[in-house]
Amino acid sequence: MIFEQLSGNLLQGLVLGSVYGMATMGLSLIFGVLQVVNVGHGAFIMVGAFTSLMMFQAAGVPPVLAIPVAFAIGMALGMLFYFGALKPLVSPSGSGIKSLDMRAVGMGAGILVALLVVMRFLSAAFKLHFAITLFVAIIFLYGFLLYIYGGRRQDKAPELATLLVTFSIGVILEESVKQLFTSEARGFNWAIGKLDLGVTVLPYTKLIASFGSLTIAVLLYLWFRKTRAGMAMRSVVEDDVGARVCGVNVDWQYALSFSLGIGLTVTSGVLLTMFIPVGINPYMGGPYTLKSFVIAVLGGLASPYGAFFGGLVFGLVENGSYTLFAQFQGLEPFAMTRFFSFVMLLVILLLRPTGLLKVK
Amino acid sequence: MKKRGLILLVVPFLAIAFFVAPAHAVDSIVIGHPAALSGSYAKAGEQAVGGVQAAVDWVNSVYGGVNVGGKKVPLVYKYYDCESKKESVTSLLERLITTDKVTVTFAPYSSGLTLAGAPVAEKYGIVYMDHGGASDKIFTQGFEYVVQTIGPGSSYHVGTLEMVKKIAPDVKRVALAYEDSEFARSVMDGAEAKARELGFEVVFKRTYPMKVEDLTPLLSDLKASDPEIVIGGGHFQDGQLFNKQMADLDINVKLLSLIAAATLPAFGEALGDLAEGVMGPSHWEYGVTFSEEGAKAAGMTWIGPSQDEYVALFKKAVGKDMLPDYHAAEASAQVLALVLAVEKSDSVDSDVLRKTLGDLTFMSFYGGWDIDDTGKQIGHSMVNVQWQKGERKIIWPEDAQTAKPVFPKPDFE
Amino acid sequence: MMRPVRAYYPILPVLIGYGILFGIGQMVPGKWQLISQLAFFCALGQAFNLFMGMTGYVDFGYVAFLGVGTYGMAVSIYYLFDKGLGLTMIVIGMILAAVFSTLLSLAVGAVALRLRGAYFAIATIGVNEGFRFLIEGARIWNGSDGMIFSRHMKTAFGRETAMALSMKWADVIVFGVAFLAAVMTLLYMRNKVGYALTALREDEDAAKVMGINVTRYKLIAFITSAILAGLLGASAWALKLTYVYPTDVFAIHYTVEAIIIVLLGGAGTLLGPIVGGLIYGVSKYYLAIVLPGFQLMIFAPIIIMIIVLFPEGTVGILKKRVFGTPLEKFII
Amino acid sequence: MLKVEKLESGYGPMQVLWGPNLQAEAGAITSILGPNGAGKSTLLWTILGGVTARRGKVVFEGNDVTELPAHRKVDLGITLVPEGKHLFKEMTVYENLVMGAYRKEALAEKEKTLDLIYSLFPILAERRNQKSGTLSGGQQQMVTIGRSLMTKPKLIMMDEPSQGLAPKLIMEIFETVERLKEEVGLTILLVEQNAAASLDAADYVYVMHEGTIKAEGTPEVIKASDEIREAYLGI
Amino acid sequence: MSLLRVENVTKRFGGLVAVDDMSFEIRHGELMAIVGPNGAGKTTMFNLINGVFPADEGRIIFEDVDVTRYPAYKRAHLGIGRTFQIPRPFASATVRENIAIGGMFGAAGSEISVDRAMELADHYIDIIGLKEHRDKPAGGLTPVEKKLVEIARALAMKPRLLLMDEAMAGMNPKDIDEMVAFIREIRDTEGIAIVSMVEHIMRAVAGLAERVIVMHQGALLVDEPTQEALSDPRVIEVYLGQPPEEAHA
Repeated sequence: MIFEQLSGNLLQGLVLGSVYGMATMGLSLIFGVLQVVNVGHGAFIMVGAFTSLMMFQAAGVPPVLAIPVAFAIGMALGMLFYFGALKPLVSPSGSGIKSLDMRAVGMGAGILVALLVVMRFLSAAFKLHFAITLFVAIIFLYGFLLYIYGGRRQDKAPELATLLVTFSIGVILEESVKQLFTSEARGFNWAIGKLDLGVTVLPYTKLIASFGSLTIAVLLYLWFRKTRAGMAMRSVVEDDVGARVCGVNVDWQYALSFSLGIGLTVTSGVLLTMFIPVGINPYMGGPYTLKSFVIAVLGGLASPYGAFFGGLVFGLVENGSYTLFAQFQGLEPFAMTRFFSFVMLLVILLLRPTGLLKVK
Repeated sequence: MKKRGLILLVVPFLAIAFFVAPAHAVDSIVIGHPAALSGSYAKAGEQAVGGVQAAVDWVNSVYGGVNVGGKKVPLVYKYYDCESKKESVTSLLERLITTDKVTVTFAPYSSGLTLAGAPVAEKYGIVYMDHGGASDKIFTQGFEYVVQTIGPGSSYHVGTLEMVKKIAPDVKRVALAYEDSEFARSVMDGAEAKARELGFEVVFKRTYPMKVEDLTPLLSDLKASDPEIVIGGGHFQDGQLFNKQMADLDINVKLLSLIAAATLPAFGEALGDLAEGVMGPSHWEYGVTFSEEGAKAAGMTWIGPSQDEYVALFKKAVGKDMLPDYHAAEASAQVLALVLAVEKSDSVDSDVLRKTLGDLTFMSFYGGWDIDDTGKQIGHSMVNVQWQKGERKIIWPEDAQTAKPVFPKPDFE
Repeated sequence: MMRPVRAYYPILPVLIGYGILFGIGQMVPGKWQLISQLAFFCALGQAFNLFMGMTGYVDFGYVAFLGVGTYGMAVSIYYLFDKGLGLTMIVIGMILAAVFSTLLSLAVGAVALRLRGAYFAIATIGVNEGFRFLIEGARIWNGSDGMIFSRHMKTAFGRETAMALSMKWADVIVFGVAFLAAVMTLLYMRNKVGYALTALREDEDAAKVMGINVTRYKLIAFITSAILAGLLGASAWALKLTYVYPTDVFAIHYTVEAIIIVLLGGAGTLLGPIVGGLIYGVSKYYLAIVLPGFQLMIFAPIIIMIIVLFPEGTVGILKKRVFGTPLEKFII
Repeated sequence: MLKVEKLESGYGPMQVLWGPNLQAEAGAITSILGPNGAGKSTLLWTILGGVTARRGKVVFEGNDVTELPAHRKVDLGITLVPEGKHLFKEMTVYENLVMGAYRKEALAEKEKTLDLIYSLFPILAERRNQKSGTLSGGQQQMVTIGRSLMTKPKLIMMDEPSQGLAPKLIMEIFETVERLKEEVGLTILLVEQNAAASLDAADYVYVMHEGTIKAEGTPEVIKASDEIREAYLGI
Repeated sequence: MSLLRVENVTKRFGGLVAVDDMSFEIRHGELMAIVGPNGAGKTTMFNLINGVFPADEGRIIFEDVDVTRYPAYKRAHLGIGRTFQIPRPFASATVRENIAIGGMFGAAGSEISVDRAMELADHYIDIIGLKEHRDKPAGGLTPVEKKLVEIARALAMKPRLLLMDEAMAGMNPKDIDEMVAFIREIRDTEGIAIVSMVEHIMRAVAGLAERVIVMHQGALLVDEPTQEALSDPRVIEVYLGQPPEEAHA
């Protein structure tokens, strides 16, 4: 009985784990190349889920076909945020940024205060438009300042800054999607049958999601191993000085790997909707961010394939440990599986910070 | 140097000018609301703000204002966004009370945020109306100004179990699977007590964490316990997940009832056929047949728009094609309660208002409204809705029925 | 050990800053809650800065210390309210908060302080989330049901006192914690601890070779910072709001707020968290009022702008400006 | 072939190069000598474009290429054998070499260049499928040189190729450098601290110190000048 | 009695033997050089002596205390000081603070107050002649100035043994001569043993050291007084990078 449940859970865990693994590959790729932990990771998954949802609802496009669209959206978002926010912090080349003088600071602060004072007396109806205008104005102001001051700093990317910038990017995405689609939890129903295995039941959509994840992981692996572009990115990860003398445009590789990472993450959002096509809302990403951190560490923070493997392990452990904890009275097994996975994270960070795969 | 000195002089003045806001007109009744428009409770917060606005519009344009002190004064609605954060609730609430001089305050969504604001309201002795904090414990804390419109959590699944008892007395095996949150837990405790009282056998009782992404392990466990009816849920997102994954795992039961999620329009939209036969307890539902005639027959005061008028008002208020759900209806009913209380007592004094609210009973499109001594809502009964052919039908209580319950629910195909 | 008084001049602007804040809160009617919220942000920044700013380690799970501190006070009131202890209970609560946060920081320190950079940040997130799920999963202290103890406080102290405790004295304690945090920061800066932390922030290996027991000094800063956070949780959250839910107190966005505050003001400076806390608190408050529902959308790009264009923070820039002027010795 | 005019550059607030002038003639070995910290590596990186020039000019084959980024310089046929190897340690020897042929023109001649490299360093052919991180120091240096050759450069700059190698290997490296000049016809700009060996191999020598050129001349001239040897070379 | 005794110390990194069964002694107040080509294991040997990482095998005894398992900071308290090849001052701290940190936490650290350490720092700033840079952040100094700050910082620790990692690298011969004189002076005034590590600069070794240890591929090749060591054919082979027959010729 317990054995049956355990094997059913493990099987489900394996299938889910492959999707989790895929969802973490982008995070690992970005960390591997830029040494940036993308705290806004979950928001990009959310964007993917919305892409899938919108395409299904608007045109009845099955999620499988939404994958290339999501990937393209992800790449575009990646480029946008890389050049808009991250490049000044992580770009390996160039000399220092001029620091802004106090007049500019004063002027900026003055404009903002003036805007706030004006807005205080605005009626509610204008607030939406005003907020959007203000948002756009800030973006433009920012772009303008970035253009003037060239934005490159001397010190190496401080974690603090990159953590906060990626977090803010996540917030921008969440809030924009909220304004566009409200915070309603949505979903769609794409049913194409199920596979009954006795110990558990697996809908074909889940199997496709899992298979899709595996395919993308394999494709990424091949891309890294066999193509010129993939080799270039690997070379940057391994040694950017070496890559530079080979004629690789390292700056561009940074941009490319960030947007590829985001592309993969957004794509994984589509795969997740194949697995779970419901509960899609602007704030759905948070838990995935945390999970992805654990998974990425399991696989070695900087390794995309490690991440895939980590996803499988995570799926197995999380689902498997449920059955274990369910044997104890007075515990809430589900919460305990979460506790357990974070304990696992700490243990791995302590004993094997390079991940489970890598042999010392 | 001189210029800098000047700035140093001017800045504090500006700051003070900014802090001390202009006084507001006294001849209106102002509702202050630190709403949760972003953050974790943004969805419910958006509904609530729309609901209050809709009711305020109705009062001002249809009802003609609030009759107090011999003249009709308009209702004014002031809301800020607390971002679902507790510190913001206190500071914004105080601002509403002191700077904006509101007549009455509304609590933000969720029991936690409601609790966060309660001490401030108590300190200023202003009525604090709770439309989104369902915890029974709020009303055991000795707050004097907190008044609840939403029904207490422990009553959510009571009607569901009573229904099963009545229409299928031989069904015994109940599984409880709720979200691990304070609200869902109070529902679960109430349901468990009621189930035991009615002689059900509780074969499964588990919770799952908030913001869960995958319920498979729990549901496999649930499946193994072979229940006949499953009740549970917690929020909007996990409810959809619950239903979807039950279908994925082919867990077919005679009844599935989910709190919060199943009663919302988005539930059916998201799940399509899979929602067929799924039930949920609700405070209010589009389709509930509360009417002015019914109220008169029951000998109760009636106020407010009819249901259809209300839906139109709501859509106008939010400016989107969005249907109101019970979060909105609760907030609206609260406005109506306020209007009646002000008119009845002919006063805007907080203590008088609070006392009048305590004595008030009325009916609106939302249903009955009555509170006990502690401020807890006791006059409102839940309805049970069921998804039937893509529509939400009210199936229980019998006198509110818009359709007969489908029992047992059809299997997932 | 003590240095000449002149070395402690920078506490004056801090004192003045908090004094003005406190004064406005007392004098302008109806602003006390805002002021106490600002004080909370300043204190949060000060406490966070004490570790992060001085060592360069980013503790992303910092909010866990506020969380256990909140539980410290909550446990004291919830379980002791009928023992007739009176206000001693608050003292016990504060002590429990300090003890809980010390214990947690020792545990985290033992595990995570060996890690650096992103690994440290992720490990601390893990501690925060893990702790929350442990409380929920093992049903510790009522699990997810949380503890609501407004009634307990009224029973123990009487209605008036209970009210004054949560609506006034809790905030006064927050001010106290904020000031204490500033004093600790300056004390550390002016004594060996500060030099050791500077050294290890700049180059941990070189610091070891200089004879600095880096683990010890990291732990000192970490524990101090954690205790301050615990006290802050006990006062600003438990005593003031009279309830605690695990999801509420282990919410990671408070860590993000702390980071924003410190960065706005300038990491590693004494005055920075106050300036950052004020800027953050005031702009957040007014954005919530003028643009309810949109403030995060407006705020997020501003944050990015500030981080990219002003990495040193307000006080960092100010420090450069006053270098060589008489103001120099007041501002660090 | 390469002309550097009054080049200035540095890192952040620190200026390292203070306007050195130098020339590298086609098909010759030009050697830059000088103590550690003289700015030799910075000079090479500024020529390649990895460090931005602040003032001055880099002229390659008659074109001003000062502003071009590193990857564009590699396209033009300038490459660098960096100090400290900077191999892709997790990749095999073969993959490392192929990485060198990253630019399209180089890729077309991949096989030919590989043959050349394997004939220069037969051991690399044997170890082609071994991860480069597991090679010995000397073999790693061979891979580094090979990798740079794979870019099909016209000008190859070598930063301390003999650093940390056993004497026998140092000799081998210098032999290879001379073969590259004679058999492949490459222009070589060599930075070395091993003054003796470097003087033997070079056609023309610059002595660099504190970011400027202090002396120049044929190896014979430099060797003959006790003053230069005493003051800058320590031999 | 010797100040420091290294007994059969071995250190491996993965498969690579970085230091292979080294044994030698350092006497009180002597000037010694460890010489060898890059990769010979000199830096590893330094790291083993001052405890950046522990030895795999063997013992290290400092003034009769077995410090083999001591962490770096404890060895510093006992009196082992150290400078790095590429200077590593604490960039954001001022020159004065940098040097004071050495005093505060070094051998006499427990008895020295912050103010005393500052005075000590002023003393050493005078010695290295960087008075005009006293209150500047050390990150903005030139490499040579950084090196001096680092030496002063190490001296402020009041060590009995000072390990100098390539103190003369990157200097021109004139500077080298000055540095050599400076080091000798320090030895005399402070009465400490100084071990310097040298890779290339022959004149420095000849002028500075009284005794030379030559390392080759992790192992001890020669341990002799300077003049003998410099004319030893084995040394000429590995160190001068020339085969013995040419050197003899």
